[in-house]
Amino acid sequence: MTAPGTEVVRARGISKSFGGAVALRDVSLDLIPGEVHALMGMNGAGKSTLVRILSGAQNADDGVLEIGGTAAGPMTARKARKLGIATVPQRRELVMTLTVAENIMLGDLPTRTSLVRWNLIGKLARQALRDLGIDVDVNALAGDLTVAEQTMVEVAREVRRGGRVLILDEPTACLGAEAAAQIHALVRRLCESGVAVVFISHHISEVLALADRITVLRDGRVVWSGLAKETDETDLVRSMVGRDVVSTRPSRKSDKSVTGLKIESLADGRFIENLTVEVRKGEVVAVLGPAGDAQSRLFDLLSGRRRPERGHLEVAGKRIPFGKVARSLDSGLRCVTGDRRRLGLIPELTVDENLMLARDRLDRRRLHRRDRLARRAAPLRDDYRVVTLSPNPPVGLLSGGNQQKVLLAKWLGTEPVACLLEDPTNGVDIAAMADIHTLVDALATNGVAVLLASSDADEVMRLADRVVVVRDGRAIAEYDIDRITRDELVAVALGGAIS
Amino acid sequence: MTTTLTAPVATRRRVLPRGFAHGGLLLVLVAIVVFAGLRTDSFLSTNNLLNVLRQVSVVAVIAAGLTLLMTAGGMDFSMGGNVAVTTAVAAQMFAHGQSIWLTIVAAILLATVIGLVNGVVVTFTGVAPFVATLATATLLDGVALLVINGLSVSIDDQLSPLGIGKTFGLPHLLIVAIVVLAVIAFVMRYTTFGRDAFAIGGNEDVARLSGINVSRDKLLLYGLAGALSGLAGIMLLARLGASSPGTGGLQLQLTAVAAVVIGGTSLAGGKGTVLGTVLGVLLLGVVANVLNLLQINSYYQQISVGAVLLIAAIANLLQRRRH
Amino acid sequence: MTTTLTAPVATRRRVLPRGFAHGGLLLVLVAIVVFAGLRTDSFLSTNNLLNVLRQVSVVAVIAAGLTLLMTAGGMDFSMGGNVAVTTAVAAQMFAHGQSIWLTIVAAILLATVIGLVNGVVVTFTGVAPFVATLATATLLDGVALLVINGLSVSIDDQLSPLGIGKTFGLPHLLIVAIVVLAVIAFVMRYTTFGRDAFAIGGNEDVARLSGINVSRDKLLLYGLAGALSGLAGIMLLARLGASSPGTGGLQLQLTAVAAVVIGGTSLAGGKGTVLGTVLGVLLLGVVANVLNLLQINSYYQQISVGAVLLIAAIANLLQRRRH
Amino acid sequence: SDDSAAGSSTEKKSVTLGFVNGATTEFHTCLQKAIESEASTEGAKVITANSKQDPAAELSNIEDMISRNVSALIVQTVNVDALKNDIAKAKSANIPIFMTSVITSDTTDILGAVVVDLKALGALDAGWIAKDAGSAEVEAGVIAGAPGAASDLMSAGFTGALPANVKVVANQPGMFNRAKAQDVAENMIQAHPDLKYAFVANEDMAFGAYQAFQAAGKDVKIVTANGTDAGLAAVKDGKFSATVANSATDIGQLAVKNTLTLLNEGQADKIANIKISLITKDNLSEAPKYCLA
Ligand SMILES: Nc1ncnc2c1ncn2[C@@H]1O[C@H](COP(=O)(O)OP(=O)(O)OP(=O)(O)O)[C@@H](O)[C@H]1O
Ligand SMILES: Nc1ncnc2c1ncn2[C@@H]1O[C@H](COP(=O)(O)OP(=O)(O)OP(=O)(O)O)[C@@H](O)[C@H]1O
Ligand SMILES: [Mg+2]
Ligand SMILES: [Mg+2]
Repeated sequence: MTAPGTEVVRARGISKSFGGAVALRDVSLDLIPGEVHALMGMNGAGKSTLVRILSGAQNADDGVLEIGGTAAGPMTARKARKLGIATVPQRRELVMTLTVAENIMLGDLPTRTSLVRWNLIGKLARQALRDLGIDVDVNALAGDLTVAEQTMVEVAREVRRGGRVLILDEPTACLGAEAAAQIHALVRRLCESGVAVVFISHHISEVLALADRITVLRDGRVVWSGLAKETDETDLVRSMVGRDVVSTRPSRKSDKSVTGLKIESLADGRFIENLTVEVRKGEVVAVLGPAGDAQSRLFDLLSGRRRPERGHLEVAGKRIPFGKVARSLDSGLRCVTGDRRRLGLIPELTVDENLMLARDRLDRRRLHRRDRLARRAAPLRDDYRVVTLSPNPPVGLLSGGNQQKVLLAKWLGTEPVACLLEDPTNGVDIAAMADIHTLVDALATNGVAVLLASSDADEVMRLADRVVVVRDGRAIAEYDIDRITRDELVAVALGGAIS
Repeated sequence: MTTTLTAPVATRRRVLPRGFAHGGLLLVLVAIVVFAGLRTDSFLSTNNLLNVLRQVSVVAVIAAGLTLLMTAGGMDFSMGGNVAVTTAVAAQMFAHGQSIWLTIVAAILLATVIGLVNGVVVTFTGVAPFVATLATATLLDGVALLVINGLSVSIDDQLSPLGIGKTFGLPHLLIVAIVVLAVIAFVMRYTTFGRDAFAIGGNEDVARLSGINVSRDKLLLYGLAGALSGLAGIMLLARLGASSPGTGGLQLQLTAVAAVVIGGTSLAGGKGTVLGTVLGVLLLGVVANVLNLLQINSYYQQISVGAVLLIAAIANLLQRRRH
Repeated sequence: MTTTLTAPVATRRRVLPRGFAHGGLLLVLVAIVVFAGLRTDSFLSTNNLLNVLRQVSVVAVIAAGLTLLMTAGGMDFSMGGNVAVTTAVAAQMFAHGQSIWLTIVAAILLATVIGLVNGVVVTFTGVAPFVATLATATLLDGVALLVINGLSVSIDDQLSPLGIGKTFGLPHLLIVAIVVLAVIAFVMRYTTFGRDAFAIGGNEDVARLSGINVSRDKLLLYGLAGALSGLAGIMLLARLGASSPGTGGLQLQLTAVAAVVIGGTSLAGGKGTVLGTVLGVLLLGVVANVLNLLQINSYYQQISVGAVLLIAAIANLLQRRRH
Repeated sequence: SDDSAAGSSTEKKSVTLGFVNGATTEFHTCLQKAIESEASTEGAKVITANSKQDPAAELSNIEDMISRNVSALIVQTVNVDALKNDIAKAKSANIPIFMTSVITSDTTDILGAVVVDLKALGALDAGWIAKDAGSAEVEAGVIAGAPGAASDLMSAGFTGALPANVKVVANQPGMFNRAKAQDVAENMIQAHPDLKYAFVANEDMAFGAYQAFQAAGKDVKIVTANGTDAGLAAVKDGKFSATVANSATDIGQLAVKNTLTLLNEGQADKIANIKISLITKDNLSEAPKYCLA
């Protein structure tokens, strides 16, 4: 191992452009064993691109990488792995058709006389998960897990493989408080054992609490780099965004007497047992519970993707049958998924087409004209500040945060009567988060009933009027937001009792 | 194995003029045309070129339907079988003295129904399209033989205006094919239905959740593929003047599939252009023609077709990758 | 079009005994066997059953290789063509007085090289496997014709120990097929290479990032598919005693593909079992045999095969869905 | 069930013949019709199977027939040499094999055969052209079938029998497929606009070729083979100049007759040559029936 204090990775002058558009220019980065090095920056700033270059998933156009004191030359994924660089990319990368156990052991299956040892695979995988305090069935198929569970599995896999550098690209973006806390603890533990950790997150408080060193990127350039203790929230925001960002809770005064969305005795036989929630028009209600509880399963049922065993659904006083997407949409109910890659966007279609995908279908447009489409989509792009390098690329090429903005714009631009928002700011930067919060405020002010299924306590405090606490698939308590503190909220989310 | 949407490719493609995506294919096609033009005078004669175009018309119509269907992530391996059944039924109807229009309408209706049956199976049972339509292809080939009872059924010259007629020097078959290709290209580019096909092929779940009636669209797409098979069947019948064992069927199907995939339409759905398909169809037609004109030994003909297909596929990809 | 793995299905499946995934297929197979046993005495005779098993041996060997390859997200549409070339070359070598062992080794080596060429094209140019191997299939069919010069080339009884020999009452061809199937099943479940194939088929990028040498594995898989085509070619030659136009080729390929996909191996990769393939192969073999024994008119035979395939595919899916 | 009859092949009344057909073209269809009708006239049962041009399927079909214990097998083979194995197999099961159209080089183990001399067939067509062309220097084209023995024999017979003044300028495969043959003819006439004669390996393809030559506005004289009703009508109309009748019906009927006779150890030619004759406008009435209704 490298002696403490000397860099295990030195990157110098890294530049990368995609077809003429520059994603990184002249970036340098040092990783020191035992340190958490946070990368911060707005969506599209180039964080993921930088770590993809470090992990050999992409090649830089220019620059040198020195690993463990020797020049690394052109990197490949295999080489990075050999050199001890483990990466959890931003996009969940599991083999969805294999079990959790096999995914954890992928590329490193234990064998005896070249035969795969199935029992040992299960045991090692279970061990890897247990070490991180994760409760996931190792025999489940990876494709059946929630995004949060997939993240945890992936972290467990990389940690198990070990190495001297661990790169975590937004590991906590869609995790609940409990899971995030597990990740934090893990990062600290690894640091103590001399691993250099790269940590990417848009949560400033999280970064300030965890990181030793911070590098801020803007438009592909390093704009600030230094020790975490030398900076504070305001400075960080300024260097990332170039201005101050304030997001305060406005007082939304609207008539909240009419019921906008009513879920009654909902049960899906697995995760949800007899859930009843009522959201009035102009109200934002958050469903809160430990990660993996009912809130992450509501999307399937409300959107019509899957039929529950029992229950009623009413939108603005009208009964909506389950399992029928068209009926659900006609009623004005909009469900925004937390899984934008699988259920949200079509990566091959352009940004404009994705933006107008639902809207144009609801308007029953028969013809498709690119110029008009662009004109219709332009206001949405502006409102949601979707940033693209080229005019109208396939949406799959956008940075994660920008994809999320496209997803929200796609649905919230369709005049909802009621909506379900699942982790609406998943992976977006703080400026965009503030924008999105303002947009949700505007929705509520305009009389939309908003059901929020977020795993982020700050977001719940910022947006919700009321919190419904679910445990084991049932609503067990309900609080007005001014009756509960952030800490109590986190305690509830962690599954603890409440005074 | 899974091919990833490699980013740089797609970004550049927008910047380049359209059609450039098929540069490799175009290059191979032009190379063959130049080579043939130099080696034999007859190749570039108007007559011969019109022949080639008429010869590929039937395949073009099938390939057009297949392009749209495959873009939506579907597959119909039974279009050749459908053609066989349609020609057989139409020939028998003519033989039994039915009128031309009744026969044409009935045949295309039948073909549409066959397509819809495929659609129902694929949409409502979830059997993979390739599997379901491979099964119906086998079945339809049998039905076609049964209908003509294993014998040639001639229709005399009842359809010869379509089969050999020309307007302004253009064979009618070619005109039909051009119209079909143009309509499909228009649908794919300028209608919501066409864009829905891309969406469904790109991610069926997202399409459904976005309010696209995926089941209905799929049925329509399979129905359309069926209808176009029917039309192709009538065209083939008009061209041949008879339905005999071996008309249409798997060979025709494979030619159409080859043309479509060479043209860059993805088997996994979400990507496809009529222009690519047209180039694919032309490539296959021109190669067959050139091999005949150059009087190549029949064993080498198959080898040459295979080799050209391979080269075209590789050239098309390498060319795209360079950007 | 993309089908989603809905959660309840998959989680539950783990609980059921393995092999149950193919309940629908098994049901159709058993139904046919029972029906045939009741309708004709000769079906259940040992001789007839051994006949069926010997008849499907060649297809089984090809299907075994294809199962592994398709599980890894690959496709080799040229295995039938490879068989044709192998039988042709081996027959010519016998005709020129080469020794048995030299011939067998040379033929299998040649087939492996052909497979590797497919592998190189697919791995290093990024052409979709179906497209690339469809092209080589056309090419190889031509090469086979060329090698035997369009004539039958007889090998007399040089390979008859393999072709008609038996040990303990079991035909040697069947024994070879069983060994191949068992080895592939074993590889798929108990070796790193086999598990890597699942990973590559499930998500090639992840597999690569996990340190699996994807390119090498793909080459090996295509090479293996080639080698098994070669073996199948030798078996077919032993069985037929001659190589002639039409031996192997597209028909054989389609039968093998049908068997594999009916057996539940996904065209998109990531899923596949040898057990399913075995059931698929048996189903096709039994149906062909039963249709002969029941003296069904040949047109109806094709129709019946298509219908049974369709029913089996649907039954297999419905049965899985119920759980 | 119907198998019990097959079990006792010794009794003359309950003779069951197995017929393994080679493909599903018109020739094969007519052959099968003839065999079925002749057998029913003779009071024998026929069970049939089709190999669809696949040698492996042919072997399977023969194995299936053997396990049904037929009295004799009539085989319209896909692959002559592969039959050696089949014959050996059938022999060990005491089931004699009778062949149609072509034969193995070694005929000791077969019951008998009805064959068509394909070379002579080609030569008959060539003879008509030789006469028609006189001493003029002319060009001829060949549209063959699928690459393989049958097609090669025909075109070799044709080419070999042509006089020196008739030059074969093109020889391309039509795959026994009308659509393909039409394409080939269209292309051929472009490459060789002076083509005077075309030999087309069967009438189905010949119709395709006729369409192609018509469309190109060329008067190419077509000679072909089969003698189907449609073909004879075309000869009458002048679409075809000549055709060689090789009646599928004759082959089928003679095959059944000879099989039954030889089974009962009666007197018949072991290898019977079917009569083939050149049919032109002048002798249309001499053509045998090609296909039973
Ligand atoms: N493969 C690619 N092709 C084209 N452009 C790309 C590609 N990958 C990234 N980009 C562009 O490069 C820029 C940097 O993207 P990157 O993913 O590194 O941002 P990020 O800082 O990780 O953002 P986020 O916080 O949203 O994840 C973005 O504008 C993105 O659209
Ligand atoms: N399947 C998923 N569903 C929902 N959120 C996801 C999923 N996978 C990842 N995320 C989260 O979404 C954000 C961005 O992921 P996504 O895959 O869209 O990023 P990307 O920018 O395209 O990837 P990259 O930056 O590697 O190019 C991250 O915060 C990540 O945690
Ligand atoms: Mg990122
Ligand atoms: Mg990103």
